Amino acid sequence: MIEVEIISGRTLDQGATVEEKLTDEYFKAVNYCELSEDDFNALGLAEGDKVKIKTEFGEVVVFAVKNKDLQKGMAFIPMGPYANMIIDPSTDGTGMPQFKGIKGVVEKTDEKVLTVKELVEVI
Amino acid sequence: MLKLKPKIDFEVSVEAEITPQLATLSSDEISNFQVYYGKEKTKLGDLFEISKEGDDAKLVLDGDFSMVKWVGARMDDGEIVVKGDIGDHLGAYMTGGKIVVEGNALDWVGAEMKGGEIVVEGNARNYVGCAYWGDMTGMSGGKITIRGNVSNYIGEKMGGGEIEIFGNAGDFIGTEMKDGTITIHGSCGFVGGDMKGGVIKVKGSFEVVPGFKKVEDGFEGDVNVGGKGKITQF
Amino acid sequence: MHHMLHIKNGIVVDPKNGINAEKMDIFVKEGKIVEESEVDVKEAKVIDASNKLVVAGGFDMHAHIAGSKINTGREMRPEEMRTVRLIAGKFRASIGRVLLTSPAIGYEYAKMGYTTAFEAAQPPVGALHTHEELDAIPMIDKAALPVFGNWHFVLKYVAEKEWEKLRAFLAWALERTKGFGVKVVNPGGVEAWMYGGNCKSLDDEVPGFNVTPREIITGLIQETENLGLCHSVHLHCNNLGTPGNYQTTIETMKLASKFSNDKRQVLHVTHVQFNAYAGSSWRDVASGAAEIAKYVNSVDNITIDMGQPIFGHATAMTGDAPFQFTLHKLTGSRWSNKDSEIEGGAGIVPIAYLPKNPVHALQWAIGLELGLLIDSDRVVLSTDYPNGGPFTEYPYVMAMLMSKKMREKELERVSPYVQKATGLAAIDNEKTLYEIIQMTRSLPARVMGMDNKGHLGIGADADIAIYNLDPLSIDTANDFEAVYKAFKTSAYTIKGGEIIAKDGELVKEIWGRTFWVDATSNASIEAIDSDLNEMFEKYYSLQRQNYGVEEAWLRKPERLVMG
Amino acid sequence: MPETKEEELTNVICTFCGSVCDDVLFDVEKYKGKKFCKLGSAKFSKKERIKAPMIDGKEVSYEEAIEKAVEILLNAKRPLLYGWASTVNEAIRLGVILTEKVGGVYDQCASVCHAPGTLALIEEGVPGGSLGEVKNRADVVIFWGSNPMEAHPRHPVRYSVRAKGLLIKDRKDRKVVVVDVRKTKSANMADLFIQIKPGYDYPIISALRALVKGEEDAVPDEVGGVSKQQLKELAELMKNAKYGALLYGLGVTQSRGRDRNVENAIKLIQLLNRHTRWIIWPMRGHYNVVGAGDVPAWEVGYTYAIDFSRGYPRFSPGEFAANEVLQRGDCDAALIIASDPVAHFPKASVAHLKKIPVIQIDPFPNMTTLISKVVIPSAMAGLEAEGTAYRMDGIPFRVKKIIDTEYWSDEKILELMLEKVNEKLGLR
Repeated sequence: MIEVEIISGRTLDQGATVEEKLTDEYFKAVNYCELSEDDFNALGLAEGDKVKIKTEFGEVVVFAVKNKDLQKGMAFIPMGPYANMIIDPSTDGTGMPQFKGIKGVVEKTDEKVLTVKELVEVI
Repeated sequence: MLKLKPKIDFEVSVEAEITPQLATLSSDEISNFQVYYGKEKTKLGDLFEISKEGDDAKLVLDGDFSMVKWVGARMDDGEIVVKGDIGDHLGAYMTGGKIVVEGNALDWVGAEMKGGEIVVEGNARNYVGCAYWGDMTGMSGGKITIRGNVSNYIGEKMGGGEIEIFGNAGDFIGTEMKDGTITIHGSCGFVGGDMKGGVIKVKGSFEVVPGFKKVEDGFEGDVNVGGKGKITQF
Repeated sequence: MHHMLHIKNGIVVDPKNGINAEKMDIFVKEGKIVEESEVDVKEAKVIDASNKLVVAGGFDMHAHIAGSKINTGREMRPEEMRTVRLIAGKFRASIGRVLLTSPAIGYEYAKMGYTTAFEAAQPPVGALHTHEELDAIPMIDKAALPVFGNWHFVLKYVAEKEWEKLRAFLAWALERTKGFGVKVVNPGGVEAWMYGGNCKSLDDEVPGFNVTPREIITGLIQETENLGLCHSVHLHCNNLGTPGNYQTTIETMKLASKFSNDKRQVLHVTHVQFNAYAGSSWRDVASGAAEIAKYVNSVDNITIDMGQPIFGHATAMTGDAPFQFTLHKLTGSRWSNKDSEIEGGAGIVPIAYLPKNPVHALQWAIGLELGLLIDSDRVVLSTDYPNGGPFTEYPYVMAMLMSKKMREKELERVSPYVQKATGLAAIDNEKTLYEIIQMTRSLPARVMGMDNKGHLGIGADADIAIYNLDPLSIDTANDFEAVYKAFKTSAYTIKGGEIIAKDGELVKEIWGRTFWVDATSNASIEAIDSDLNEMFEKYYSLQRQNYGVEEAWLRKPERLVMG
Repeated sequence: MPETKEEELTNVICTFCGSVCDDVLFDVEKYKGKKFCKLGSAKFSKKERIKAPMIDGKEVSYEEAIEKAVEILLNAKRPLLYGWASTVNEAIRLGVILTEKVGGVYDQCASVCHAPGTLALIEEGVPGGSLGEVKNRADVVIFWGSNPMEAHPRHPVRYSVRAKGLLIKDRKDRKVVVVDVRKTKSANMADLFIQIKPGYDYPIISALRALVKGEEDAVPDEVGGVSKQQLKELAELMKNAKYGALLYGLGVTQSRGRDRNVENAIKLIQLLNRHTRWIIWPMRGHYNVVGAGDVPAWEVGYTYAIDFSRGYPRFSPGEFAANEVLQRGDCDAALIIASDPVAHFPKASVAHLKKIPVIQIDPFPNMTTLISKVVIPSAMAGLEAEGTAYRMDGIPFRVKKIIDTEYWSDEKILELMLEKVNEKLGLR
């Protein structure tokens, strides 16, 4: 288990599938978490492995992806329903939840990555 | 003394601009006092059980008032005691009198207040003693005490008066503050950005933003606005 | 539904037709003023106007009522929007202190007896936005003046002395923006602002173009006249808001001396108050109004409007971007700026005019001096809304111009600096009701070249205001409070023959027309076709084919073809 | 099959992101776009649609669905009408009036994107410029917390990085800086990348202000993971620009500091204008999110988080923004149009949305469809419906209708809803 700071955000693939959310393409575009090479290796992950990310606000299981450009301690999840399971919903009176910069932990898991439909059901 | 108790669990928020002065009215007037339940214009008596003892200017709110907004706004005298939680805008614009909340408060406690006193035994959230959007000056007199924690934006654009937080606070404490005092017994985040004047005292840890110069007993700034505000640790 | 009206026994003041407080009946049919014989008197709805003033609907020829400037103003000033004027019901919710929402703008004009208002500065590339907002204003007729004085096409054609091309460009741009006339704001100065500068004198060179404000203004007057537009060049002068600028203003006015037009002025200089300062700094600033008045009265080809400040809140918003930055530095207030493609720019800064502030009091006095010292067929009443303050206080300005007594009373509460730096206290002139109606109706209609507006003659649009004021008995010099009150809310406002407001209450929501000027048959657009393609390709961030506004997109457009 | 010649294709205006590219082409026969980026291509391609109006999953007519929707809105004590950023102004205007009539709350997608910039605008104004001016004049462009390579793929080419114009004749004439918490795809195209610690935008900007002002003493040796030396170099670069543009993104508005980060950046730009010319502008996301704020501003005075429960508009983001309304459980019905809050709101907000009757209007099925009681499919603006949209810099475009469809436009749907509401309320 490692500690990370989580950032969610737009990716090209997420944007290109955002109008077809119930497709496999969208599922693939948003169901992963990028980790730095160091963290990826430290967790003993291999391509296709899954991780569970936990924050004060929730937890979610996603696929792990190695990103050489990412610095250690940072986790990036495409904006969307998976990221939204764990980001800080509080708006601090601004109306804007905190989608970026949330502290959490990541661990390797064998649990299933829920489909988009299953996610809606568990909320 | 006038006691109000919610008749139902509110589905959506209620806006009730009630002040202690209400307690001095007749039972009929009190019952017919106009409040809003969502978009429905309704009467105080339809939403709350009302019991009145004597004519002194005191309100006791008994129960969960966390969905009830604007209590004590613009009050100038008298007393309000909230036995449970309270909603937004508690004591906004108030000029006198006293409010005690035994539970928690939400946002905008004492916004733009000019006088009087507010005590919250539990936590409050954001914008304690702040200025409303587009206005130049936040709280300018009186005292706000929060025994628990608060969130962001505390005493922004404050022009006078006193805020005392016994717990922790979030970010943006005393931003653009002009005068007055903010005391935080716990820790907080960013403090004092664009501060022109006034004093911020923090007991725990805090983050001074660039723009402050170290002086003997703390920090002075914000130089970005030619400010002479003081931040000290106690 | 009454298509016919019989306004009975009113006391009519109609300067265009030389009628001064005569008791007469007015007949309305299908939105026009008609002869009695045209109306079936039995069918017509009768309005008893006994002892009431009957005039044409007010015509605000210079206000900022639509488009990205006022809207950004609203967005940056939520504190302006907390004044509730009307709760939603039969009519829309209406809110705003000085900055009003679009419904509120229409409603407030209507309640005051105004039936036409023109947006005085439309950023050309934002024309569609301006028209959407005009379309959201109920009750009144409207139009918008696109801004030309820093547009690269204009700078280029003036520099190259390509007059035919300039003429074609004006016609093309008016058609594309569905605009009404040629507005010019700080010519050259806004382009200089893109480099951090300004053009403060008529001979400052515009960076990147071998051209000066003097040449831009002269060229634009020349081609506006050659194009035969119904409105003249409408100019916000260089050097606005600077002590000593009255000289720039007079010098600018002189540029019009070689032009003339039988029907109207050849140059309208707007919100002159902001350009009428003597002195050399804010310490010794004084009024230059008397000198300007002297010049304007001495020629017959120039008109102006006042730009009267009203004490209280206002929001400065102009296409004069460098001036707005100066104002931001002066006041330390919020500042919005918008550099706009190759067309110019704009800025917005909140302000408040305080009676005890020497400069603000001076500005207030200068506005009044201009109104009092200039002949009533040369000066239009305006606040340059919302720059000088709310248009809803026009009645205050009207009453002030008519009453020395009221002015004396007001002078007591303003900074004594006014006594020293202006001639206001010594002005004895009191405008007559006839002159005030001229300044708010017939003159603005003439300035804009709108033959059917601003009067009550046969064939005119049936835009009529009836006020609880008897011209035959009112003493406007002494009863200023009654005058103010009467003009604040009309007894009746009639727009296109329909009663839209009565005794300060709205009666019916209607949608007025948006006028635009088509002069394309007076110029050869082909002459600039390849230039347009080239400039769009190189310097715009949008395609030429997607530039502009089609008539079909507007709610109620009315094309005025320039013959 | 040979490529169709460009001149035989139809010019369309892209209705995906805030760049609103107006030079793109569409082949009606092949149903295929040309010159689009990946995002626009996807939007202008054939994909699954909501087939028909539905109530509780059962297909109904448009009229029946609208009737039901109106009933839900009128019966609610406090309906939330949310979305709007991906439809045209004409529809938004009707939506604002509808919200006013039903005494609801109007909120739009900016409240989870760039609304903090709106709050900053209230505090300080916004010294800005159009994208054409960036293209023509900007010799320094800073992308701060924005990632155009993924969010606005053609922005760099059309407007900001490689765009040529009046004073910028070559990519070398322009210095491009990226400031971000991670090395994004956009960082790779920059001349300078400055990596900052998450949540430290605000103090970094304060430091830059102090440095530009010449108050070096008030800046510590390191701020938010950036050395004082590097900050000094950035401050100098900014001061020495002829015309600079700071284009900020959600990295600034969605992280710690939110609106205060933007406000501080605006103060920096104000200060820089005392030395040279600078503008600041948000990299707005949806193609008409600007309209979703501008239209209500002229109709009712505010851009988002607007409550009409008292018959007149009030603004309070901490109370009336959709996420606050939902997390407080302070609405008992919702109309969602041109947006997908179930996918894009935090779990805590979605939980309340699941408890109340939801009406959805959208061309495409999405996660909100899954929880909606009434679903009303609509035509896609820019392809099947026309209307006005504002590019991220506020420049208006009339997006086009080039394909006929059986689907009703958002405008038509809302027009009928408003008519029904007026009828039921006894207005006209």
